[in-house]
Amino acid sequence: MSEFEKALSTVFSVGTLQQMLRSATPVALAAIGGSMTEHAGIMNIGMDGMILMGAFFAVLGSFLAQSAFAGVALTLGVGLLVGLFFGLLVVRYRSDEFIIGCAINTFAVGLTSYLSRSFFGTAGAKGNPALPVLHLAFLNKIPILGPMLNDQSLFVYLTWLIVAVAWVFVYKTPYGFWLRASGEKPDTLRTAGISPTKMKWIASVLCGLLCALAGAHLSLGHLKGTFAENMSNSRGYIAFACVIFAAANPAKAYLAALMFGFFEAIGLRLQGYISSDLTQIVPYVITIVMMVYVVVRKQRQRKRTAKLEGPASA
Amino acid sequence: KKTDKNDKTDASGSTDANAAKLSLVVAGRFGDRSFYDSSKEGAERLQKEGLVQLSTIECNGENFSAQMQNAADKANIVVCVGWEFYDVATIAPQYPNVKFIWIDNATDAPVANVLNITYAQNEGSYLAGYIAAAMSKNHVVGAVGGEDSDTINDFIVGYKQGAAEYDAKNGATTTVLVNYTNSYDDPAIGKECAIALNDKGADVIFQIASAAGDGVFDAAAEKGFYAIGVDSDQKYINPDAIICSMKKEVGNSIYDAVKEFVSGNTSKLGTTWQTTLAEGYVGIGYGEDGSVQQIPDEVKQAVEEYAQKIGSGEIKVETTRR
Amino acid sequence: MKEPVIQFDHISMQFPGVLANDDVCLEIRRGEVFALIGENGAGKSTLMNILYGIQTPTAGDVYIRGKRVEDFNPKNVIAQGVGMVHQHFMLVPSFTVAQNIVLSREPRRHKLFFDEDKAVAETKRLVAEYGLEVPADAAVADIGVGLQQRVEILKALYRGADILILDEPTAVLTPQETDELFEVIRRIVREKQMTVIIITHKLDEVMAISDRVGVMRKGKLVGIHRTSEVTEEMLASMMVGRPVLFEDLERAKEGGEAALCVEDLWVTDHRGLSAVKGISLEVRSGEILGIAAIEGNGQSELIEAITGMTGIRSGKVRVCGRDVTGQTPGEVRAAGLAHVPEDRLATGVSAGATVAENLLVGKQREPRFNRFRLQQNTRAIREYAQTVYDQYDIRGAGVGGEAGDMSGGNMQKLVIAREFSFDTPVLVIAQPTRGVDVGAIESIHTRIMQKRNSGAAILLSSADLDEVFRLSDRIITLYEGEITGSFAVGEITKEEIGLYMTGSRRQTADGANGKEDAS
Amino acid sequence: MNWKRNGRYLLSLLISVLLAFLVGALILGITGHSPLKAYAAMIEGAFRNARNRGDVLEYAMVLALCGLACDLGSRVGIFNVGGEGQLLLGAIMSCQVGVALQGQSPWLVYPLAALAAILTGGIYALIPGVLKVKVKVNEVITTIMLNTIAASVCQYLAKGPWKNANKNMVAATSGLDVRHWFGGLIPGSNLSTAIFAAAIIAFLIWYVMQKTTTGFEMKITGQNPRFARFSGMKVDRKIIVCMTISGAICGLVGMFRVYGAVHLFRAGVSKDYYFEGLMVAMIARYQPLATILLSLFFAVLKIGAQGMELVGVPNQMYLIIQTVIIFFMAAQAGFLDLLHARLQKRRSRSKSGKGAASHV
Ligand SMILES: Nc1ncnc2c1ncn2[C@@H]1O[C@H](COP(=O)(O)OP(=O)(O)OP(=O)(O)O)[C@@H](O)[C@H]1O
Ligand SMILES: Nc1ncnc2c1ncn2[C@@H]1O[C@H](COP(=O)(O)OP(=O)(O)OP(=O)(O)O)[C@@H](O)[C@H]1O
Ligand SMILES: [Mg+2]
Ligand SMILES: [Mg+2]
Repeated sequence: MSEFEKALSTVFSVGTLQQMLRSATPVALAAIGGSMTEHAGIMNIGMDGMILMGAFFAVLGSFLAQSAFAGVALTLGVGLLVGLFFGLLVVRYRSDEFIIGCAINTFAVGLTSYLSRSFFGTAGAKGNPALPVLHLAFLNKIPILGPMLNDQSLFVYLTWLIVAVAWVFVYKTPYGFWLRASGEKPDTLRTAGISPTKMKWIASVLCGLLCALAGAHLSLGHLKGTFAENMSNSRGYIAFACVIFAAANPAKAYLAALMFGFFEAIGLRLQGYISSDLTQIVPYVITIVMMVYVVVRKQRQRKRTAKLEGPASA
Repeated sequence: KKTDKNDKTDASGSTDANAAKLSLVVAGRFGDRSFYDSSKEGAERLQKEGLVQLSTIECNGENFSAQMQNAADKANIVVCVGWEFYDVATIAPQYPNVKFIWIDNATDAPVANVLNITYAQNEGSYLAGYIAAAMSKNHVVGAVGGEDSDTINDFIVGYKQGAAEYDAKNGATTTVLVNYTNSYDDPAIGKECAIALNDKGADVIFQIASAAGDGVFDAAAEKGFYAIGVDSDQKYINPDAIICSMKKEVGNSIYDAVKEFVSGNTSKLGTTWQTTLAEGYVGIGYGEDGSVQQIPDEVKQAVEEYAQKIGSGEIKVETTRR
Repeated sequence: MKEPVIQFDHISMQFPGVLANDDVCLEIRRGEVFALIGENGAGKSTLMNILYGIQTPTAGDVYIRGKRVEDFNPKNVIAQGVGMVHQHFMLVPSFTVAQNIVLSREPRRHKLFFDEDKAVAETKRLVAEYGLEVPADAAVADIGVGLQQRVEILKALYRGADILILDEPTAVLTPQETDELFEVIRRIVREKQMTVIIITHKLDEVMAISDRVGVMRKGKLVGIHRTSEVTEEMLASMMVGRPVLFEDLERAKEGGEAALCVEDLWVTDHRGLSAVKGISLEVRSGEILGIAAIEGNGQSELIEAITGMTGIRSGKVRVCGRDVTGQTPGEVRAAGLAHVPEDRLATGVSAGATVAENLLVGKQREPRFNRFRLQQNTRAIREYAQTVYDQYDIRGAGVGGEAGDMSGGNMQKLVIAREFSFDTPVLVIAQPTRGVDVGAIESIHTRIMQKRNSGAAILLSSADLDEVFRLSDRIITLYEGEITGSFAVGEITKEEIGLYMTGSRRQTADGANGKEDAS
Repeated sequence: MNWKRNGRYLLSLLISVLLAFLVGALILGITGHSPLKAYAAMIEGAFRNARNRGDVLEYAMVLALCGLACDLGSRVGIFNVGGEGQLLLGAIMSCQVGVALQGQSPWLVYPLAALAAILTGGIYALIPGVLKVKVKVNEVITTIMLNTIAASVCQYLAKGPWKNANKNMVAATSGLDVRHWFGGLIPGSNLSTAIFAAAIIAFLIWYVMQKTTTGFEMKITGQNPRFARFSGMKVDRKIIVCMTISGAICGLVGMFRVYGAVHLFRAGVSKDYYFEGLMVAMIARYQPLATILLSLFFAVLKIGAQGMELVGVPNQMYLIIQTVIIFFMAAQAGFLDLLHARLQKRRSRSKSGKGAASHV
């Protein structure tokens, strides 16, 4: 095997795909939450902070009650509060959502480090009860796909469910119609007797909950009850990019998250060949390139339509 | 306490044991369960024994000089932990009554009231590399570094050399793989790095990535490979997966150095104290007594021998530093 | 006399600083068509919004079929059979027609899921029942305003309304469409015993459709009359509080040479479809060329392309002999063109800036408003703004107030004041009096005519056919981006021109009139 | 009218600050610190000696310039979230110029270094600017991504090709010639003569934004770009130019940090300082003067927080207090409006309610 082939085979392996799934999960969960707020007409830049808080309170709950599910319950409770808080400021008091988002990000860093010192004595925690990993023996019989899907944390599978539910919710239930209407044309909803504000509140809360889940996945699902300061590591921003990229479609947002996970995995595996500082930027560069591509493609389509029915053919 | 003030202004600089104020300034923040936490542990031991009054400052990656000076304004002994405190060379002379200890690095020229303490992490990592190679069934071992920098690579060159030594002695060929997390905060990415190495066959992985390294242990437990801890003896975190730790006894060295100061012996000031394997500030830790041991005794014995050879200068371990 | 279905009992509505409804008492009877008229801001929409539960009155009560409305909330009111078609359509553009119609009362499958098929079926049933043809599957964004209005009406009917409020429904319709709408209204009143309240600014429509008419002025209901007992003139003076005389505008000399030329212009809309298909026209100085077209037939794109606001696919635009094809609005303006845009809030003003700043824009680089060609001369600016403000009789919080706080009519005056103050040889004016009351219309019309008489070439587009007829020297009709007819005023009647606007008739290339379109 | 609005703004700012400190005290109390002692330490930490005061000024300078750079963008309607990356790149490039010109006259080095900082910062801002204007890609996302990219590239350079030859410097570039350091104004503090340059820049920005015709056009552009284009302004160009200048200023901040305080490039040259400046700008509602004044306030908080550390309060307290102030500030406008509307409604209802009742 030549050096190049070797590189190729390590870069594109089942492990790459597995990591893609794992890394995509927290991003995807947050991105689905972000899709909700996006549909409700709220630009939510504060997901990173929400994830961080989610990760912290999950570990705290797990630590205090010595049960991972208690951790998830606590973090969902806090996620609810964070969502309500976000809603209070953005929906009720009509504050600039960008300011609030930025402030939530900073606030989360401050709060989680401060509290973790108070509760754990130091800035982190680890080895608390974590969520189980699912092993399904029969899956491994399927080549590539089997091992890729097997042995993942519970949340990886839960995310599929959430993606499906979110997609159905947004596009196939009346509530999804109301949600989208509340962002696109709130007055329409109001005159139909449904409060768009309420839909925005719901979106905020859903986003809070899903970001909390994303955090819980990081700390209790992916890791074994570990919290470290700043551990969200900009995943919220990536999630935000996924939302925009996917035009807030939960299914597409999941695909975008998968793409991010894929490039992160590739970056890691390329480290032997390229400086790690440079491989690290791969997902970010790709995100920009893809966003430009999406817009340019739309414009090109437009031009093509125009050409089709140009002066000559008219 | 009035006496404090008097003592501080006392030009003779004689230190009243009860009044010595120690300020520990770290470049990052506590909670890494290795480097910084180890330093804190040493300082706290001093406080517990009544030798000093301790205050701590976390710089969180910024304002190193200012924080160093803030500490020096109020303390008699300032311990700076991290390479970022290179300004100690210019700041220390402005505080002639304060004793500085710079951990993990050394000023280019001696400064009268600065004690530099450096650690032969490459030597300890050599032993870790030997153990890793010995314990690997696949003959592939890995290291997960926090970033691609001199400090981290100093561990890695030693680690590689140790593995090579095992090969030479036992006629094996061990591959050493390295991944960098590029974040000391993100255990999730640490875990991914370890899994990526494990996918390539590495079944013993050395973590050198602070809090991000926690993820390596998680991966080891989950995927069933061995991990080697760093800085402090980390075995307690997961005795089944962590077979040993490359100890860098920052805490102990701080404890010993300050204790000397407090007892009036300031002879080390103005020098660089290169702690070595021989002195025991660097070495391999196998966990507390009675914890599960995976490493066979003959390997441990070989490690002991290599430690002596390194100590005696018979084996020279490569370094990326000085 | 039939029993009242709706009673307003001493309704007052206080907005911050505005008393929008002032002690209004009114009864609407079952099966009647009631017209509500009044100047802009008289409080008509507010009164209807209260009835519809969008706003809670600060005083007074509303009774629907004798039952007092306890909680002002559209949901309650809808449940009692009230439907409303709003002045600004309440449709979600990205949803389909069917989805819009069933919004808030979606047919469901398994109680949880939206039943698309049933929504379409329901739509088709309504279409069949009321004869209001709409494409159930089309996205609302892709259909014209006329259709959108039908969707609005169907939406109200779907919710089971038998009291229908129509807020200025005809503002965007052609005469033919208006007739069709009125036909539908008459039929539902006759056959379904429905009650209709219609708000309009067009007095001839009041006469045509209503049984009774109420006139509002400054929040007060100043009169209720049987339509058969009043005339248009009486209503107009009741509305304004003084007699309104639309005198014939004075028209000076004939037009001069062509100042604005458009040759074979093609323009693409945001979806990539052709909105303007090979239009050529000429406007001579001292002449007003009116565009008569139903909204969405390319007149907006035509004007935007001429003024540089959107790109041009092919063709040529010349202003005062200078080729400005594809140039920026700034360059087009420099060639000698000023532009009153159709959407004043989106394009015509900066709502956050002061009135003075809004009046200044476009002249800010003139030496008289700058010190050392750098710093703004605030005093000169204020003095200038005050002069224009007074000259155009703009009313509001003064030149220091924010433009966004102004009333619609005054905002329009501000835009006109600024654009007219450039004294350019070419003027492009779109919707000069949309949402402006009778008094202000008069003064705006006079100013436009003055411009014409002083030699400006004016291209005028308006949804209000009366306005086009009143001001223009020549009229062209647009249908689906093409010119279907070109007439001198007086050559054609309003009724006839509707046929050209709907494409059912078009002129042949050489300008011969009246041929039925064969294709 | 302006006075009334400013007065209301100041009042609400004051209330927000007080409430935030109250919340901070609450958290401190709950976690077992004495709030009084902590706040006293904060004040002391900011003002104890000349060095602390100097650091306050230096940090205020950084915040103010970053905030003003943000103001500049938002004035024309583009939101520069990428200042951090522009700052880092400006810092490393200007540093590298200094390193390359070791031994040369400062009068050669300063202009060239400034040029390098301005160019890199500017060009790095130009990318999202052009993408926004020409391709219509949301600048918030691109700039956030570009921040991460810049930080990684700088790390790569500082550890790799441009690494300091001194082994003690793990992730830092070579240091500047001492002759090229900006003159320190207070021994031991970060304050340097850069503050004079910063003052001039700040004045210029304020002057251009508030007083000139260009500033007026910027304002109109930001408020309603369609209207600005409609009335003949070159909107796209203005947005790109302002974004580029905004980036150039961030680049200069990087240079000031390197030449004034750190004297080489390493990650600590900035630690999300731009984001703090951005938040200051937001609280100041993008008004230049308010941005400058608030920068001073937040600098006091931040440097003071270092003092709190000395009495055992983790300096994360600073982040908490800072963001709580922001929450209160952002919410108060909506809160007061809501309150106002409710009060007015109640008043007029009770007033006219009697009339209606008597009728029935
Ligand atoms: N939500 C609101 N807040 C404050 N003032 C309002 C509000 N809605 C309406 N107004 C004011 O109340 C008055 C009545 O407005 P309304 O919309 O009822 O007028 P209208 O008769 O429907 O006018 P038009 O013919 O322009 O539709 C106006 O002065 C308007 O500015
Ligand atoms: N949403 C609002 N909030 C507060 N005040 C408003 C609001 N809308 C309108 N106003 C105020 O109400 C007054 C009347 O507004 P409106 O647009 O209804 O005027 P109008 O009577 O229609 O005038 P015109 O005939 O000139 O269009 C204006 O002075 C405006 O400042
Ligand atoms: Mg009006
Ligand atoms: Mg109205």
